[in-house]
Amino acid sequence: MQIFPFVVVAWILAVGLYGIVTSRHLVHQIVCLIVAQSSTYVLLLGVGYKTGAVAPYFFDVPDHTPAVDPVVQALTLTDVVVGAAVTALLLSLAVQAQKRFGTLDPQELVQLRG
Amino acid sequence: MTPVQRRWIFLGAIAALVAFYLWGLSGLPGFGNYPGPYGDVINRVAVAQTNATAVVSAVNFSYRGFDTLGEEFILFVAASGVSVVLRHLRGEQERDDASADWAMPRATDAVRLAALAFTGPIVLVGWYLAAHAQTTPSGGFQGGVVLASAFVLIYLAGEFLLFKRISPVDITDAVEAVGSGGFAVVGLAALGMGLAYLANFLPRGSTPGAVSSSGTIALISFFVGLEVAAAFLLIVAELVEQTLLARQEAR
Amino acid sequence: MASPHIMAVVTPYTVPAGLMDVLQVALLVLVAAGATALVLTRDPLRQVVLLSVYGVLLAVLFMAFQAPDVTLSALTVGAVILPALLLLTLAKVRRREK
Amino acid sequence: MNPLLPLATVLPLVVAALISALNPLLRGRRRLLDGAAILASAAVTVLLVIIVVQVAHQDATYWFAGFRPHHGVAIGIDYAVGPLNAGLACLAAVLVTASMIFSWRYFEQVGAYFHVLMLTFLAGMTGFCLTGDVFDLFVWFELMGVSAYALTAYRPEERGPLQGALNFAITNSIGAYLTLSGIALIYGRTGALNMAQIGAGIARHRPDGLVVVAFLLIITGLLIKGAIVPFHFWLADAHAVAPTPLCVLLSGVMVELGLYGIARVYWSVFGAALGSRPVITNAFLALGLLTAIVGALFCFRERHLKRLLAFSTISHAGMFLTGIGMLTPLGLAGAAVYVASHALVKAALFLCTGIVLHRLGSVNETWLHGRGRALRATGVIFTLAALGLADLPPFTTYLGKGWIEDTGNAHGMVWITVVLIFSSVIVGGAVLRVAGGVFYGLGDPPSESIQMAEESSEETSETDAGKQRTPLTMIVPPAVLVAGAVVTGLLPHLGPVIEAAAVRFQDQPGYDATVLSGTHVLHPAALYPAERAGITAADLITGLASAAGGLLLAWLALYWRRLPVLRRGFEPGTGLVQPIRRFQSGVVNDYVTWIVLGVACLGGALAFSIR
Repeated sequence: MQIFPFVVVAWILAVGLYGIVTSRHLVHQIVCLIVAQSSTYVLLLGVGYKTGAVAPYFFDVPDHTPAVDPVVQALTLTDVVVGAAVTALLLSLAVQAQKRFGTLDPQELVQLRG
Repeated sequence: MTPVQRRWIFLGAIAALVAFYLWGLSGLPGFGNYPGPYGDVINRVAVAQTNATAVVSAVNFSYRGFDTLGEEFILFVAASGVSVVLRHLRGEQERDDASADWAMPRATDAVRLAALAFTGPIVLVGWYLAAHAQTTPSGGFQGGVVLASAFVLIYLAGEFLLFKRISPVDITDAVEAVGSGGFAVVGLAALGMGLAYLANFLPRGSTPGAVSSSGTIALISFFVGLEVAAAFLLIVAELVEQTLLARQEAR
Repeated sequence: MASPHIMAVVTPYTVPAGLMDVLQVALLVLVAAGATALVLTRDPLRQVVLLSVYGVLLAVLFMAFQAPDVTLSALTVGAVILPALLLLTLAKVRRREK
Repeated sequence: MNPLLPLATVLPLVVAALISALNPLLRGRRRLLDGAAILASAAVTVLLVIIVVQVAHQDATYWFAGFRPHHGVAIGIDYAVGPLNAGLACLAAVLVTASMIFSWRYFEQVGAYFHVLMLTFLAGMTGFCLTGDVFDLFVWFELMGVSAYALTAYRPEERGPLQGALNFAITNSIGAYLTLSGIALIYGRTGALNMAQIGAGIARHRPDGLVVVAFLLIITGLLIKGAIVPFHFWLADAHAVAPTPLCVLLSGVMVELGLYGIARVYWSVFGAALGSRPVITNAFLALGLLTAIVGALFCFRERHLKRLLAFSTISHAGMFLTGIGMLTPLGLAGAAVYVASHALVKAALFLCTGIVLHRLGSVNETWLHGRGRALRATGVIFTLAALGLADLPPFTTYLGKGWIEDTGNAHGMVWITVVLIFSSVIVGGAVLRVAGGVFYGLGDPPSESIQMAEESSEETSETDAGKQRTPLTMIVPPAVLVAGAVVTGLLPHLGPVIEAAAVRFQDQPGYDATVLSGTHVLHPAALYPAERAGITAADLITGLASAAGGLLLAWLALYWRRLPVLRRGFEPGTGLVQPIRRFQSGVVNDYVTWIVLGVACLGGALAFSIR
């Protein structure tokens, strides 16, 4: 149990990157990017977890109850928003790409080569 | 590279990368053993310092409020970016497309009724969440997203014209700017009083956990809620825009 | 602030440690499987449905990690907003693909 | 605490929000809109100049919301400002101002989005430069990134910008997530996000796997932003198609900000733990020199002006990384001066290209051959800037490169000088060839190949009206920037001041003391003995040699048809670079593969030597 959550983190990242590299459809590729990013959520919350501790809300528990790390939760919230923002922008680019290129296969979205 | 070459190069590289990553991850103290000190110090002092019982909100809107400011502007920029990218689609004639059948059939009356029936309660929930950042698990961000999804429901219900009337782009734009700009200005107000940027200059109330407690935390949460709801609404509206035009013509 | 000795009587509801472990492991396995399935699904429309499921799985996992705030965000963003945006995109894209 | 520090980031954000909120009222009042945006960026420039002067002798720290650290534990976010990072932020503000003036009434048909995005871009850059917190660094990195993606796709009705923006956004997002993974790792060990506090936390032990992996993951995102081979592919795709004012910022500062991030993360966080091991220097030098050579070769064979300049930026990014990778004060000082002077001349080159595009409607060198004769002033400025790029004294570029070479020579690495001069000659030759061919009609008109003809038809004009003349607002900014590249070299005591700043930047205990306990170290101890930073004969000679080599190469490139011996070597597309050309495939899947491969190789190298 000590390392298992982090193995899952590495797995999610690897799977997401695999999807991006092998993708033949831009929308699929964007979803894979979301997957790769979700590994950071699990990692952040994983490192801040404390066994047996409560959530960091002191509304109905005494003030000094051991609680898990609130900072990583705040960071994850920021991360979620950033991910949603980037995804929205990428999706709008995909809509335009479909219109201008007539395809969403990244291998055919090629305009200029070195 | 051909897809096959790429796949093999990638598989070799990712195996090495995962091994390397795991080497790093194995150096962590182990799941469930967060070592501190950051989170522990915050948990100890946050309630007394801010009168907010939801420590995550205190971190988001006070201790690390500056991060959240950047985050709100990322969302703001993304909404502007979506408008930039999609604006050329607007006005371009797509009459021939309007007749083609595509993946969003007209909703049945039952779906429309259900969706509309849910809209009211969802707006209420969104408002509740945005107003309780400082007490329970909630906050401007979650509330804003829920509010935006209420409008998406209106769209699902097929009430496009209503959707359009509720979210004319100009007004939503302005609301979004007020949300993100308001956040930045709350920080400036502190600066104007000779305090540090984003310092909590409002009275924090006497009871931790009351809706009126925690000073600027609640205020910032409100602005974040505005910004988030408007930004997602704008993004959805930009994506829907064309659909609206197509449907109107079909009627 | 309520005085500590009164508050101490209220014991917060906690899941027994062993059960929590099992729950977390199960959820982690489900999330890993969900991510894999999501990537291996090549049809974007099916992916949207799966993404919604994945969003819910992540949200439940975050619940088990004692992060209710993130749970709410993961639910609203991962299971509602992102799938909605994807659906709208696909609606536009597919229309032209025909 | 100095209230100017947060304003450098917040002011552009507030103005951006204000413009956006008043958008309906501003419609049809372009002058007001342009004026507000220019004023805001100029104000930020002035602000940052004041800050640079204030921190010249003593670093400043700003704690947001007033949460100061207690007993070495930071609970808030800080700005840690010294002369180098404030200077870089100032450079960004200068370039934003110049591009804003250049684009005065530039994009006629659209609303305020351009101004809003430029201002948020500026805010992201200043935040990235000034912050002393690793997660805050990530946030501003992303704000900068998202603004740049959106601006790249500013003309979404064309294919190039879409493809460029997509490749840019996908590769850089992956980089950002890898960086964030590294941040999470190091947080899991130290429970800190403040750079000084993390550094103090990991300095006590030998570096283990976690520290090495976190370091590499964090700098991966920055290497991608910094366009270091093999993470550089996105850059040419994006720069070639972005609107000219944005190209100025992407090439002039954003790439360099990525490299600054590496320097910051190394010296404020990981330096003490990793120590100055040969493997770190070697890895940086290998990446830097490879990038310098690859960028130069690609640059020379390019006929698309913006792509040519983009590849020259890659080559220079490699030279900057070489300077940073030496890990000496003189190397860092050289890189800093080189970055500043390169930014000024590169911005001028891009702006002149923008004028060419505005007047002649093309950026294809073959098509443009001899057609720029009428643009006299533009031609003069372009040529001067090209000479500056070729490191001709008195352009300050020669000083920056000279110092990097000096420190290399002092450590027995003469081959660094050889590689740097080689890259400079090729890049300078390419840009001077353009200057001679386009603006003076020198050389034989090149034959039109089919591919080139296709490319020239792709680029359509960015501007709408008034193509018959060059407005003053377009020609003045590049002229001022080129003059600036000379003037900066004439500043008194430039060498000692910059080197002192570099020593302070590298003094990690001093940085920790300033940030965590608010005490100031007046005489920081240098990691390496300070070398004499000044104008030496060697600097002048290598600078002159590079420029002379560049001129000779340009002459050869223009007149090669008369020299039968050279006929094969210079034909575009058949030269040396043909085999490596297919790496730049334009397919984002490939680019991501190279990123993963690059990280794996670097990781392997670090793992086996630091273990």
